[in-house]
Amino acid sequence: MTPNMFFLLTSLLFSIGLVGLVSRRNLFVVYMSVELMLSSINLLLATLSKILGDASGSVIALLMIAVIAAEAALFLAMIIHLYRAKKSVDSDSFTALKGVKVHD
Amino acid sequence: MLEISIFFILAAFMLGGSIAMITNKQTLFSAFGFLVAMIGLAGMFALLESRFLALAQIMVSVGAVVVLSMLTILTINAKEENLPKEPHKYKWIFFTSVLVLPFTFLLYKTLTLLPQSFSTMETITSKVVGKALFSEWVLPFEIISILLLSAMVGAIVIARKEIVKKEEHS
Amino acid sequence: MISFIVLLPFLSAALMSVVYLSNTNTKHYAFYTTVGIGAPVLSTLLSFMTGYELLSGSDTVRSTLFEWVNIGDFNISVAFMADRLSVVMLSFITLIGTLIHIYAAGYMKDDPAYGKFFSYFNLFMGSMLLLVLADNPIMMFIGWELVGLCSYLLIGFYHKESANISAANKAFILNRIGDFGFIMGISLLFVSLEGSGFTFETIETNIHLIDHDTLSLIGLLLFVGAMGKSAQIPLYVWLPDAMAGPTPVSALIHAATMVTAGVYMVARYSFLYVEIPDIGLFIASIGAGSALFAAIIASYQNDIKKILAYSTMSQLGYMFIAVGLGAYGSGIFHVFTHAFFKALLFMGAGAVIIALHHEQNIFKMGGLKRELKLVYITMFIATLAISGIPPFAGFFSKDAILVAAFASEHYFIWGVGSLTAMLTAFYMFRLLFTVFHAEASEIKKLHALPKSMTYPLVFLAFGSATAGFLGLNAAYGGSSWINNFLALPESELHLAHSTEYMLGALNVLLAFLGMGLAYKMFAKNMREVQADTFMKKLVINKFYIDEIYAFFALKPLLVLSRFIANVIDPKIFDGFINLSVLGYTRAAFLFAKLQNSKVRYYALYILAGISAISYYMLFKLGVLS
Amino acid sequence: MMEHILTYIIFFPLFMAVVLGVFRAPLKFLKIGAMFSSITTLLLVLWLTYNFEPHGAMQFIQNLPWIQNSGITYFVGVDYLSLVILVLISLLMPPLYIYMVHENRKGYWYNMMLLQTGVTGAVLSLDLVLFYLFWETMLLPIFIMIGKYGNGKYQFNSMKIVLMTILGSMSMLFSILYLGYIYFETSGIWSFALNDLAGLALDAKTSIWLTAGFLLAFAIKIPLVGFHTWMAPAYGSAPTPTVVIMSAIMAKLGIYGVWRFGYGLFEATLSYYAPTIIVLALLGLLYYAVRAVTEDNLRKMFAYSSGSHLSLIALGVFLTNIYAWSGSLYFIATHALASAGMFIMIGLSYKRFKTVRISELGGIASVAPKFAFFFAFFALSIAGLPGTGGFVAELLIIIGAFKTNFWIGVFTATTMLSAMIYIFWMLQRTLFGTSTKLCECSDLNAREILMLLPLVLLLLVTGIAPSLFTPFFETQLNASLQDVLTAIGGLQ
Amino acid sequence: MIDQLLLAFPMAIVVIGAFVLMLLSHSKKFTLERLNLVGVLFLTISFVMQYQTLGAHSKDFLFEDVFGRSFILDDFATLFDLMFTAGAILTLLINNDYFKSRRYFSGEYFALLLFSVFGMMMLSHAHELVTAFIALEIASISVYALVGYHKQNKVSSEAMMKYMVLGSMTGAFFMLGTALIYGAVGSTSLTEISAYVAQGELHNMTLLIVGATFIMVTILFKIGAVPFHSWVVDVYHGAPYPVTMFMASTFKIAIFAIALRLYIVNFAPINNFWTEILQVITILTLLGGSWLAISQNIIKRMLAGSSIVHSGYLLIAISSIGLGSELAAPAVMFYLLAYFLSAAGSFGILSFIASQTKGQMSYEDFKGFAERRPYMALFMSIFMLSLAGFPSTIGFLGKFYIFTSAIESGQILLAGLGILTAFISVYYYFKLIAMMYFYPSQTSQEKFPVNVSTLLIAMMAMLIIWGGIGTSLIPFVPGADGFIDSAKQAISSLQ
Repeated sequence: MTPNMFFLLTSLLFSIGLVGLVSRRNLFVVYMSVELMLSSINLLLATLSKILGDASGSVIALLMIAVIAAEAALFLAMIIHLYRAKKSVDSDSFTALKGVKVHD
Repeated sequence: MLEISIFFILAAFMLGGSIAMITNKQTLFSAFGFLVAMIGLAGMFALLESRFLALAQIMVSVGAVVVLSMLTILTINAKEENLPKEPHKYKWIFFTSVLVLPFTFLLYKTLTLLPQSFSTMETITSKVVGKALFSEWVLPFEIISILLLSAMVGAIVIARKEIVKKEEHS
Repeated sequence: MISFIVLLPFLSAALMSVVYLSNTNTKHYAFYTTVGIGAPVLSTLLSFMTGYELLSGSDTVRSTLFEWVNIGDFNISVAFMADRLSVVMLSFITLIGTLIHIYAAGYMKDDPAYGKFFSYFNLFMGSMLLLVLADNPIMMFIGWELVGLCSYLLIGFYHKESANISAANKAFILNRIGDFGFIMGISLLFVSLEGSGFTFETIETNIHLIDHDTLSLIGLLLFVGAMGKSAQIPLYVWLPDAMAGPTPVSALIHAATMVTAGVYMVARYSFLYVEIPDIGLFIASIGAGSALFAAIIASYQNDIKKILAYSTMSQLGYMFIAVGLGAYGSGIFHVFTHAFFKALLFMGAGAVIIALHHEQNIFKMGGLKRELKLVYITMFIATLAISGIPPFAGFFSKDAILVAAFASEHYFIWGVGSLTAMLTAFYMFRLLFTVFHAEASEIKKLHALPKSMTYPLVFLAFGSATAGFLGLNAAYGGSSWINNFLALPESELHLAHSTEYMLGALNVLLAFLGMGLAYKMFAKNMREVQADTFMKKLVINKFYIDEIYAFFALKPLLVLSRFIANVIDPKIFDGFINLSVLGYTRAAFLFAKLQNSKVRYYALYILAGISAISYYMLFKLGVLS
Repeated sequence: MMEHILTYIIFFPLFMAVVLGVFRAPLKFLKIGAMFSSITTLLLVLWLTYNFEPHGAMQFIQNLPWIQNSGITYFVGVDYLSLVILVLISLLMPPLYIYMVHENRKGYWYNMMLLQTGVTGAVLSLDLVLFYLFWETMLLPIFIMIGKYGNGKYQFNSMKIVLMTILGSMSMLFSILYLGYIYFETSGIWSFALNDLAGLALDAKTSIWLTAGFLLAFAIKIPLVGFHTWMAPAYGSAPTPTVVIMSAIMAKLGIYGVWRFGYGLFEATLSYYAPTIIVLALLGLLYYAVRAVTEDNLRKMFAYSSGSHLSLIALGVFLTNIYAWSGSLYFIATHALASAGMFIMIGLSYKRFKTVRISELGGIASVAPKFAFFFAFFALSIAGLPGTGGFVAELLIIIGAFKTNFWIGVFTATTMLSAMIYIFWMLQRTLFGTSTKLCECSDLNAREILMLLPLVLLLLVTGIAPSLFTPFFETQLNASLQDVLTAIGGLQ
Repeated sequence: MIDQLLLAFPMAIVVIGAFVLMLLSHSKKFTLERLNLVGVLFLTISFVMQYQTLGAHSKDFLFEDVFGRSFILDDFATLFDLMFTAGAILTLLINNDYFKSRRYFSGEYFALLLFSVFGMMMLSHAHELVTAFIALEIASISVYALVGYHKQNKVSSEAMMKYMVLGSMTGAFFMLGTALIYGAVGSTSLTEISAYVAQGELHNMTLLIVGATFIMVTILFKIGAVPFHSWVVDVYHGAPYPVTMFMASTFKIAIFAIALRLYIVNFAPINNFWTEILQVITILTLLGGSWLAISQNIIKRMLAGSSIVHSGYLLIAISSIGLGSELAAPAVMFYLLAYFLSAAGSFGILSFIASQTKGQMSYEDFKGFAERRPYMALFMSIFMLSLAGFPSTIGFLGKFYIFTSAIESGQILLAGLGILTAFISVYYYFKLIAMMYFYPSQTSQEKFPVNVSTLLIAMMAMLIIWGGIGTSLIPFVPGADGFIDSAKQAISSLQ
């Protein structure tokens, strides 16, 4: 068990989160992708904490969990609100903001 | 050796869960994937001997956040036809995966520059964490509360139903 | 004193124009007549006084008014100089000018814009006097230009007819083409002589400083100016059209002023032209060509004033033959005599026109011998003078020119000159016979002529008859007084008296030949020329020169102008700007199209950015290696 | 008084405008106030001219720190060059206000006052940033005047003139900043004062680029051929008072800029561009003239005419000899007077006949002789008739051109011809002949003659006795010419 | 202790204000107007107290014994705090009419706004990356909620969604960067990082550099640099006017607080590493911003597009800092101030107009505005001129400093491009002026309403002029020089 394995995992998880966020239209998946990205940073922080033998990393990760929770709250509230308004969780269905007339 | 096998199992679960999360059409299945990944993460924390963190992960992330998400999903109970039809989903996933590669590679390569051994320090216990939290991390800890508060206010404002129902332009 | 010769007409012009503009509706006939004629009369008196001063010995009379401009070596003063040449010019300009003024007072009596006319007239006189009396080329040029302007104003005097204005424009623009050459000549002269003063006197002193080639160029360019002003080929086309103005204007332009300015200018620069005989020859050839060409056209014209116009051009050709061959005295002499009879001819023609209620076609006149006796007699004298019948003025001056041509061994030019002399007699008598002798097709009631129109005729008839004696040369028992008085740098000509007599006789013979021809053809019955053959058609239509000019000069200009307006400006210059603007807005449009309102695309752009940055970092940090 | 006089001259109109605007003056007071400001300024300028030392360099200097951190100063002064334009501006304003007397739109008056301040400031400022400020500021009233009170496609044209001009001034701004920075680098302090920056030693390449920055601004303002497409539309659309200022003053500021800043800062480098500009100017001389021939809109025709003559002036500036220079300087003044008069006449003709199209006019001379006289007088002075100032100027430039090069001389001399053709043809079609449309109209009244008379008289005086004016600039002009020649000589 | 508390008080009062507003928001007695006044009251107290301490501090660590070195108090932060509080006060006061005209506003709005201000202030004071991140999150999350505040309007919700998705996405990079830096340095305190950077060499700082680059991604996103710009136009458009105004004028500045601190102080020895990236992004930002701005028809969107261009100008100066320009850092500060005034003013007018009328405001809606409301049109013109960088406005001086700093650092082409885009910006700003002045009005002139909003707008217009031409000749009113001095002082307090 070497740190590199953790690092690889972190990198992959973060990237998967990124991929999910960009490529999916379902807002729930987008939300979970964000959470996954943030969580993968937690993994990194914990690994670093372990490598450096310093508690700070863990503390930061702890704080991050709170941040994740805060974001989650707002995100979920938003999804509920959006679904209520439009009966859809498809991000592509929210395209009212158009300035120029783009010929489709 | 045991640690390594545990790691691989956990990693497999996490990766599988997260891939399932981003590929599944059904939201609930995605959420299950996410749940698996989160639990895996808690396991990883434990593996890294961050017990407090593992516990917090289980309690907050899994117990609160993920469950809350699933509850929301169930509450909304988006029907099949309300879910987005994503005809080019895999194309998109493939394309973005290619696009994300330099980043992944950079991140990984950079991280490998770190020391390749774990310190021999004792387990990061809640005591250590608590000490650190209330010594040098007291300011972030304090303002986290404000963050949570503002997020709460925001969430309430956004999610509550309005009494006034009148379409207005901004 | 001599400044007042110039200033008086200018001042009276200014005074009259202010009065005219402030009361356009009322007609102060007496005021305009007094002021308008008073100023030239005073000028005349002053110029005769100046002439007297010169006769009594002094070389030049000078007067400097004020410094005009002084920049670097360009020190020009508003200064006047009367030397012998200018005094000769002055004498007949003022005298004949005054007579024309008096004539005009009768001729223009009923015109509502009487004041305006006199204002222009005085301005014209003043400008011409400025031209003649200028002591430096710049002042001369100013006079030169103002003369052109006045001719414009006067030719276009009846401005309700658009054709008249076209004629005026044509006159002015062709003059301006000449001026274009003239100013180049002056500038080049100045630049070549920079630093050594710029009056005629200093130029004469320093002329040797300029190398021959430059001098030739200067001479040529100056002559381009003369071509325009004196209506020589190829810039003559304005002259016939200039007849659109009132007849006194034609008289003034053609007899005493304006057109002679070119000859005067060449004579003024005689010190320059004697250095460049090849340019002189060119001038003479142009003169000869113009003389013949105009005579041919004149023979086929119907309009009384146009015939006279072409005759002017023809006579000017003679003058240029003279000055071109270096016989400056003879040239100026012909200018002098020509002024009398040409003024007389025009004023007579004007009288006829007025009498016939503005009829100008000679073939619609006829039989006026009895009704307009005075006019007939005076015009007859003038015709004899212009045809070169001795002892009238034209004979001596024309003879002197032809003798000079013969003596300088340019026989071809001489031959052309002689031929033209015959043609001159022919077309002039054609006019005379048709107007006065031939049977009128219908009897008209004539308009009465005021006295102010007839008395000047008498005076001029006297001048036409006798002015030639001033320049009687040795062969005819005189002493070429005018040549000696002028004392211009003549080229030396030696010709035996017998040869001169032979030449003179030949001229007279040719003149009588032309006269006889005219008598035979036109004295009894009037036959308007029919354009039946190609050659006749060509001549009657003045060789289509106007049309050729229009096609090769005017048309391309308009086409080019429209081309710029419709193609170059909007398509190329604006086109370039519009294209860049279009390119930018197109880019903007495409970029804004990326903004398709879908959040995952936005995320994709961010991801692409991150990806690019990562890629860059990988290389930059050498992590890959 | 003495040391602040330039400040008063610059800011008095603006001050009046602000005072009138703040108190929301009624129209009558607004008119009186504007007139008062213009006359006061004129008196101040006359007093200044009276006290002006003809042989001295920069005078009435006022140099105050403004934005000290960047060394931007309020630095104004007047010398022969600025005096010419200063006098012109202050001279033109009262006639313009007389012209506008029945104008009831308040914006007109405010904008004209602002315009006067902008133009005056640009002429008098000796600090580059200050100059830039005024250079841009004078654009605003033009923008509003064309866009609000213009005619034709005025909104578009107004935008076009502003954008094209600002493109130029932006490039100039870049050069200004760069120069300022170089000064900072060499001396350690910031300064944008002209006399500080003039002494900078620049390497050739930098200097060439910086000069290009300035020249672009001036070329657009003049405008030289290729930079001119804003000109005719803007002139065509602008209301008369604006177009007078544009043609009489603003276009000249391009020339002024070349002189003051071009020769002031890059005397040697300018010779690098001289051949190009001379070719452009000669081209412009003919190009605009030919273009004007078939133009039907009088305003546009005289816009092109203006372009043609400004090309000539620009040509004179780039021919470094005293004749061409004096000619150009003289032409600045006389062309300003003539074109101001001409555009006022066009405005008056619009007021009377409701058209500026040549094809719709005709026979004015028969119905309104006074009008015709003034109209023809100004047209002929534009054409450079002897007796008017334009002739003197053209003559000097032609001589200067011949001094430089025979062929340049030949092309320059075509100005004798080019203007004639369109002007005389135009006169033929407007003043003369008969027109069925103009049955009756009033001739010029006393007020209108009063506003035109000063211009006429000045044109005559400048034409008849130029020696009254030449002493004001000859010495200094010669001195700066020598500087330039030395600098060019040093380059070779 | 007491004095330290006193120094922390300006920040505390803001968060206290937020609590109070939150509590009061459900009381029937408190109408929106009163809540607004309460918010302004708290902010004003904070503003006044900070103004007094301006110029007195450089590198003081507040409660060093408790907080460690994670809370810094220097003039730099104080100046930013002043701008935040001023921005918030202006937002609240100018939009007073707007709040009254829209019924969806409630007490929480003010609480969230104050939370957000608190987050920004924290951000400018943060001397530790995790604190900074959390502060950023506080500000962001409050603003997310504010953007979506008009819930009946689908564009508002949509804007919130976009902002939140993209904001969270890039926010993660901040934390990722922090983690990397933590891995390299072993601490997230800026003091430690500075020490690490100072003694290390470039080649063994890969981790730190990559981490800092990730942090930069977040910063670039928040300021709307291309290609992280795509949210700007939509979110500015979708958000209610007061929020747009707040974001454009205040939130954007807050990002520069942390960016400048990191860039000028902590990464100073290595900050030329990013020069090339920044230059490319600057070019893209300038061009892309102007492309976006010229293709818009709705004023709000145009201003959003142009705000991207303004970020581009700021980026020019930032990369100049990396190339060792002395002038660049004050230039950024000054430009921020200039932009703050101009943007707040223009959005203020928009919201003022919106409070009177309904509907989107496009260029066409401004036809005849000058006749209808001459004063408002005048002020709007001043704001537009300032944004366009017309001389005699503060915007000109801002550009002046930016471009000189670019020239100083040898980025001639970038300066040239900046000037070119400034030229293009003239088009879309002048187009608005043209619309206002060139067309006749359909309705008659309206009376100039004298109230807090309009007076403040007038004051800002005058401030812009005064900042552009004001001289130091008149005592007490320092004009342009005073602003620059403050900017320089703030920057010097960093070192």
